[in-house]
Amino acid sequence: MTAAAPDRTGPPAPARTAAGRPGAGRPAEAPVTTYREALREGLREALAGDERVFLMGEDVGLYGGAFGVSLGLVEEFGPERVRDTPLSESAFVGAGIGAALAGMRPVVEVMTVNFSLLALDQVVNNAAALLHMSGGQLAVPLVLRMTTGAGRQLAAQHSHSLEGWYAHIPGIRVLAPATLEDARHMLAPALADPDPVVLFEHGSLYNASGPLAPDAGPVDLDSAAVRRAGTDVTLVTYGGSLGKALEAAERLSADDGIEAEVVDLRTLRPLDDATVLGSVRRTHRAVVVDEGWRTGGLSAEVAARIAEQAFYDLDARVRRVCGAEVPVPYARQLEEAALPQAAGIAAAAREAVGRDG
Amino acid sequence: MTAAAPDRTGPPAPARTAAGRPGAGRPAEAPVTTYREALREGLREALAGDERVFLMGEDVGLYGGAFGVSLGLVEEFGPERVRDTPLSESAFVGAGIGAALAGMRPVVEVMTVNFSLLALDQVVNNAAALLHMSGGQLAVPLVLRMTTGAGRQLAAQHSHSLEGWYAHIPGIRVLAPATLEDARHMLAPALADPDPVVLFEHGSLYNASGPLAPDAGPVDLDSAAVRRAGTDVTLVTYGGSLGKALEAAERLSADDGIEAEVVDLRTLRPLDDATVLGSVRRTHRAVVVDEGWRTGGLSAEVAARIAEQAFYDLDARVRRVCGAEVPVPYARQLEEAALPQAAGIAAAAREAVGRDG
Amino acid sequence: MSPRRAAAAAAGVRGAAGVRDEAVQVHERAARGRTVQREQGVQREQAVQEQAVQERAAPDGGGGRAAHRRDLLRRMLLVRRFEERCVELYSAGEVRGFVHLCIGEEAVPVGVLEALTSDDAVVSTYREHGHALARGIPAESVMAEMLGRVTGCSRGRGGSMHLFDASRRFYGGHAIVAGGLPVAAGLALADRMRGDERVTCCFFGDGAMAEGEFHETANLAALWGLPLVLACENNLYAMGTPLAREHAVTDLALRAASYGMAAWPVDGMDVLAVEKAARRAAGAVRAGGGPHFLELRTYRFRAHSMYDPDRYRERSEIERWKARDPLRVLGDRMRAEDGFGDEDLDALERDVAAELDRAVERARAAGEEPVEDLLRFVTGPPREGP
Amino acid sequence: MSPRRAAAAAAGVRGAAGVRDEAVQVHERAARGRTVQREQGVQREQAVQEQAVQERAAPDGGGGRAAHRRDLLRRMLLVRRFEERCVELYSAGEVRGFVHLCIGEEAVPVGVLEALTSDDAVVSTYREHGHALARGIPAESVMAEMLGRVTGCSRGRGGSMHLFDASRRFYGGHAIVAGGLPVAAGLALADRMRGDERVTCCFFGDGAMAEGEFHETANLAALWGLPLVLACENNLYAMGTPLAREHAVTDLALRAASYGMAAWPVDGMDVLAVEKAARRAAGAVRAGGGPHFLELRTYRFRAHSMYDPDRYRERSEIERWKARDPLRVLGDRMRAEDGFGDEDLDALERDVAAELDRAVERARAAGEEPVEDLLRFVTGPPREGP
Ligand SMILES: Cc1ncc(C[n+]2csc(CCOP(=O)(O)OP(=O)(O)O)c2C)c(N)n1
Ligand SMILES: Cc1ncc(C[n+]2csc(CCOP(=O)(O)OP(=O)(O)O)c2C)c(N)n1
Ligand SMILES: [Mg+2]
Ligand SMILES: [Mg+2]
Repeated sequence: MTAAAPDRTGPPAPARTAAGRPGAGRPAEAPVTTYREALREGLREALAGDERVFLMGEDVGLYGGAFGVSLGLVEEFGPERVRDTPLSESAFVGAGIGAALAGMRPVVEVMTVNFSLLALDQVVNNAAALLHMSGGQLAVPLVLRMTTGAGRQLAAQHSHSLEGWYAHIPGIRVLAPATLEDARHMLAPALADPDPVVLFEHGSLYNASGPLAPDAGPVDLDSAAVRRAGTDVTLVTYGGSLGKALEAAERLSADDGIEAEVVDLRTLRPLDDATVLGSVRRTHRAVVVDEGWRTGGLSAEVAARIAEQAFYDLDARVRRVCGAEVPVPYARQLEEAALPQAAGIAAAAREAVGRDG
Repeated sequence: MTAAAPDRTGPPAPARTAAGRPGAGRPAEAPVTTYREALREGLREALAGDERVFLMGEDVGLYGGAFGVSLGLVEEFGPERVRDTPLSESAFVGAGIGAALAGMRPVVEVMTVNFSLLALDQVVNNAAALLHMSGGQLAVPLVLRMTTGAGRQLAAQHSHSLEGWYAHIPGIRVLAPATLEDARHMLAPALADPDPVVLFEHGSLYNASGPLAPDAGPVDLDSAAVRRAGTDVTLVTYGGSLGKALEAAERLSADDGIEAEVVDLRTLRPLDDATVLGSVRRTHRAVVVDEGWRTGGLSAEVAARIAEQAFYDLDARVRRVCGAEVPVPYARQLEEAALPQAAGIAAAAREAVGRDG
Repeated sequence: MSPRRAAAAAAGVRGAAGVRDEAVQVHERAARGRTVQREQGVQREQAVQEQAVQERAAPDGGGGRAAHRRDLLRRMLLVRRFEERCVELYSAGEVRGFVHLCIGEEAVPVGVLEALTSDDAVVSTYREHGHALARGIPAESVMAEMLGRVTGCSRGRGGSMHLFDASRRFYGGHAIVAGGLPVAAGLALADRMRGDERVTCCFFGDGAMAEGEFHETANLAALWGLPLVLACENNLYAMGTPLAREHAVTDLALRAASYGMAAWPVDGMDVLAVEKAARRAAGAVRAGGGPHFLELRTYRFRAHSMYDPDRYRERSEIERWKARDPLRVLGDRMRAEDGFGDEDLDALERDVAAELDRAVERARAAGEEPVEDLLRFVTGPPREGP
Repeated sequence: MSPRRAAAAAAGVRGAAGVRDEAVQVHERAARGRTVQREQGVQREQAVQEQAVQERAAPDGGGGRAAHRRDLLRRMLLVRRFEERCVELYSAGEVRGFVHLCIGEEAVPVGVLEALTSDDAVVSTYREHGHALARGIPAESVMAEMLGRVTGCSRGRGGSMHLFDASRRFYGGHAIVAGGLPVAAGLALADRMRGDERVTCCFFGDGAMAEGEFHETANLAALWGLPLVLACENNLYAMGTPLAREHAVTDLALRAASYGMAAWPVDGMDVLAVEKAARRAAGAVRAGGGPHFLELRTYRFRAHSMYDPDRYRERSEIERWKARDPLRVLGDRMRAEDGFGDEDLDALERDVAAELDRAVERARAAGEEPVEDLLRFVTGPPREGP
């Protein structure tokens, strides 16, 4: 695992998620934007800056993408470089791999991670394997974007969080932007990466808005980010759950005087152990929050690593707050109950702190 | 998680894996068979006993199945019930789902778990989800069989161990027979299960031979099995790694006087926590052995559960011995290095015991 | 792009287009040949089927015919008004999630499902309110599902995209495009293996035909002679992508016929034409004729889903198709041939409105699945014995 | 099964088969129509291409022609003898894993790849020794890979099924059936976008055409006019499954043409016919004609893989095809037309044997990748700077 860069273990910058919680000390004139627009700006910059870059996927053109991320780009860059595909996930993801092999820098959009299962063979058996299988000859600099997550009553076939599966695959990098800055500035380093990069956009964040830090530069893809400093317990999370974890942290602070440190994994593969463990070694307690199903999910890996590497630093067992193990149901109350919520996260943190272990 | 049946927590039966290590006390006249034949016998019994059962997959007929499991069955039951399919994993797995919905009891063979990615959408979004999405109306009593694992120099696209992914999916049951008895007697209860069942056959076990216990009955699918009793450390494993774990246990006993208890998970979903934790609470030390990639694999879940539920019983951190995070390479020495081996398992166990934590 | 490359690319486009056009033309000529052949075959088949159609459609002569048509009109009206209610309830925040309307396409579900018996099976898409209602699932039960109630046909777990009714052999409600096709093949396979003379009908869109699962299923069905009606709702768009940017060959019946199955296009705005074609296909399938493919040419008047601002097509195109509104097409015919009048339509409208008022009211009054039951039905009831 | 059901099932089979036959017949008639059309188109194209073929094949008249044929024969011989060595080495336990031989099919790799330039790209299957050698990857490099040596063309990581050579634009070596097709489309797309006049050639089998990925790729390629040669090696079997139990319509060129691309069958046992067809296809593709499909009718003389006891076909069928052994077909022609004699063949054999001796010897002598480098190449070299 990559060693922690010094600035990550020092005192963290003020917290701010895409959910629109402006941090202290930002200049008031920072332009207000949305997660969706931030992603679009990143795409626009990439398309404008490198003629090898093109965007490809179902309805990325005139329709603007299923979730409107690429709206307007086809008008700007034309239908060759903002390329609508037929409904054929395996073929166009595979075509992205081939184009990358040939020296292009394709950004392929699969509408949601649910549909990406149709293309998973191409990701596992080609994108992730070709470099190694060929003895180092074939690099696949592909960026694959997809929506993940629940929270909009879209029911089982549109609500899964399967990014943990992608994080299991050697040979690829997996990203989950949770803030406006990460949404805006993760694409450039992703495109510069020599390996396939899978980028998960949480569906419930697209409308999140707030000021975008004007000084934010390319994201360091090797580093998790401490989004809130704290001393009593570490909440480890990413993507669509970051806002909930921060909300839980505020509640804990206000109601219980518990100061939670919130770590945003940001890069799901390779995991930045140093930042996570650095925090846990200070707080001695950890709660992992992950919208995916608990059994065999990413939370299991994070919990296992903490237990393995910080075994003697832990004052309480690691807790996991995850999605219920159920195909996400449509009805509002059922869906809510199926997902991690701030109250549940806070309760788990309280338990962890309450036990003196 | 299902409570442990009493006979599982008591003194274990003598160990014997498909790798052909006859246990003490077996009657000498127990017929000698192979893992392959045991699987075939199970299929034959199912086909003969229930006219709703049929076997379907690529070359399951005259060819006898890619690994010879169904050899001779088409001659016995005809091409309607031992049904060759075109190369179209998604369609024939989906057809199995449909046939199950209609009251049949299909056994669908996908040649290897690698190719099953092409059908994963059908498993996740249909087989596993239909019962819940339909509010309890649509049961899918499908059995899906596939080969998994490495060890035969088949290189990356034929060697993955992705059963951990299947174990992540709510709504299905996942089995991994590691012994001749389990190979012979898991199919009947799998077919009786109301839910989709995925059955993983480890490719390196097909030729394993030994006497088949004549008194073995249908396997209790809710229970892990203690394959070797021990007091000093628990080795948790399944499938193709069981033989290696047992070998490691013998070495530990002979060379170091360390008595390892070996738990064969057998059912990968739902996991039988009671048996695993019962053992760990006695030995206070655990090593999880899993041929799959370490990060985000099944081993992470097992390790996380142990750390969560036996936190105060552990005398050392849980260790994992896993497949290296690499597309499994062809060359002998590289493949060997990529897989868990008895020596590595023994070393991890020694470390766990050596630390007094 | 360098000037040389740009020129080459432009040349490539023209060249490719030229050759493609030629290949398509060759194919279209072949298609015409095939159509003639098909028509001959179809006409033979038709003689057998026609009688059955006549019998059912007009059990008591002209009066029966008029009643049958009124029945079809009422059902299409029910679908239309049901979906209009959904729009209202969606605006009010009572219906949530993704909602796909079939307004404009009602002749397809009503006409096709009229041709099936209650023993037959149906597999559908996320645009399935019409299929569910035409299959006879009570509006109340579907509406309750839209509202996420425990009385919904999927107990509130499915919502708009996942309607189910096992008692009516309505197997969903699939929101992975083309994902229902293999399942439908399996339902048909079971009947085929048991010798049950039942038909499985699978609905899917023009866009779905580009997916690998369509290909695999079509080949499997044709190879095994499965009793399957493949009902393609060609509404000319897959979300915002028009047919010509989705398929290299846009004659979808021809594409299907290339798998060796009977296939033909149908005017999907004329419910009587749809019913007739569906009876013909279902009859042939039931008689052991293997899979049949219907390309039901239709059009959605509304956007793809509630989220879709519908930027990708001309208003004038929509207006042209609205002139062939299936309700109007049938209504006009009934006015001309059956003496159907404004007051008859008003009566139907009132009747439908009352049914929907009741459906919404009861659905609203119904309870929600308790949160404690979240995990119920993830797995089936535990097995008996040890 | 009840007697009623059994009878119904039997009737279903007959019925289905009858109708299927009819549909296929309709299609075949259409195909004949199409073939005529195609032939006309092809003849036009041919006039343009023929000249190029002549020029290359016979730069110096008859002598050049003979030399070209000798060259083709030598290459086929190299493939054949290479694989025979593999069998020996496999028996000796030096080659491991799955090994799929193309013995009997050599005219396909040698003929097709003769038509490509070094700038073109090739994507292949697990049955790719012939493609790799015909592409010009040195036998030593391929042999070293078979033996898992660090000097192998994939550094020993790939083995028989995963041969790669980026310098020769040989992109593998894919063992997921049909998995190389989308990748090939992407390689072609890159050329198309950049205006590079290069061709990508993708090999795959008859069985692969049943996979969804074939369908998706064929549609994409035809829709976008990609510069792709789809080279289908129809050897009549997918493992043990004969064509007729794999595909509802067994005319694979017809199936491909249904996507709107030019497609025709080729005698895959005649390397000259293969070369000619491939030149025609590659030429048309290069000129912007969009994807072209070749159905290369061939046969494997050996079992599917070393594990296959080959129980599913008649010895007599194999013998019939052996009478058309591509080495013999070309050799006979050379004897008849070029004065090629036994001593010429012996010379070639000696030459090839020497090359292979050297290849095996050097491969054996080469080192193994050290175990410490297991994780090398899992990811690319780290990016520079933060
Ligand atoms: C596999 C998959 N890819 C993409 C989507 C997103 N999506 C939903 S509907 C649709 C268009 C389908 O078009 P068509 O099959 O013509 O049906 P229509 O909506 O026109 O009825 C798309 C792309 C999906 N649900 N599943
Ligand atoms: C997706 C997938 N399914 C199954 C297999 C196992 N398999 C390997 S080769 C083969 C037959 C392929 O037949 P064909 O495409 O005709 O090629 P051939 O082997 O005849 O050259 C099968 C079923 C595989 N490798 N990949
Ligand atoms: Mg459509
Ligand atoms: Mg073949």
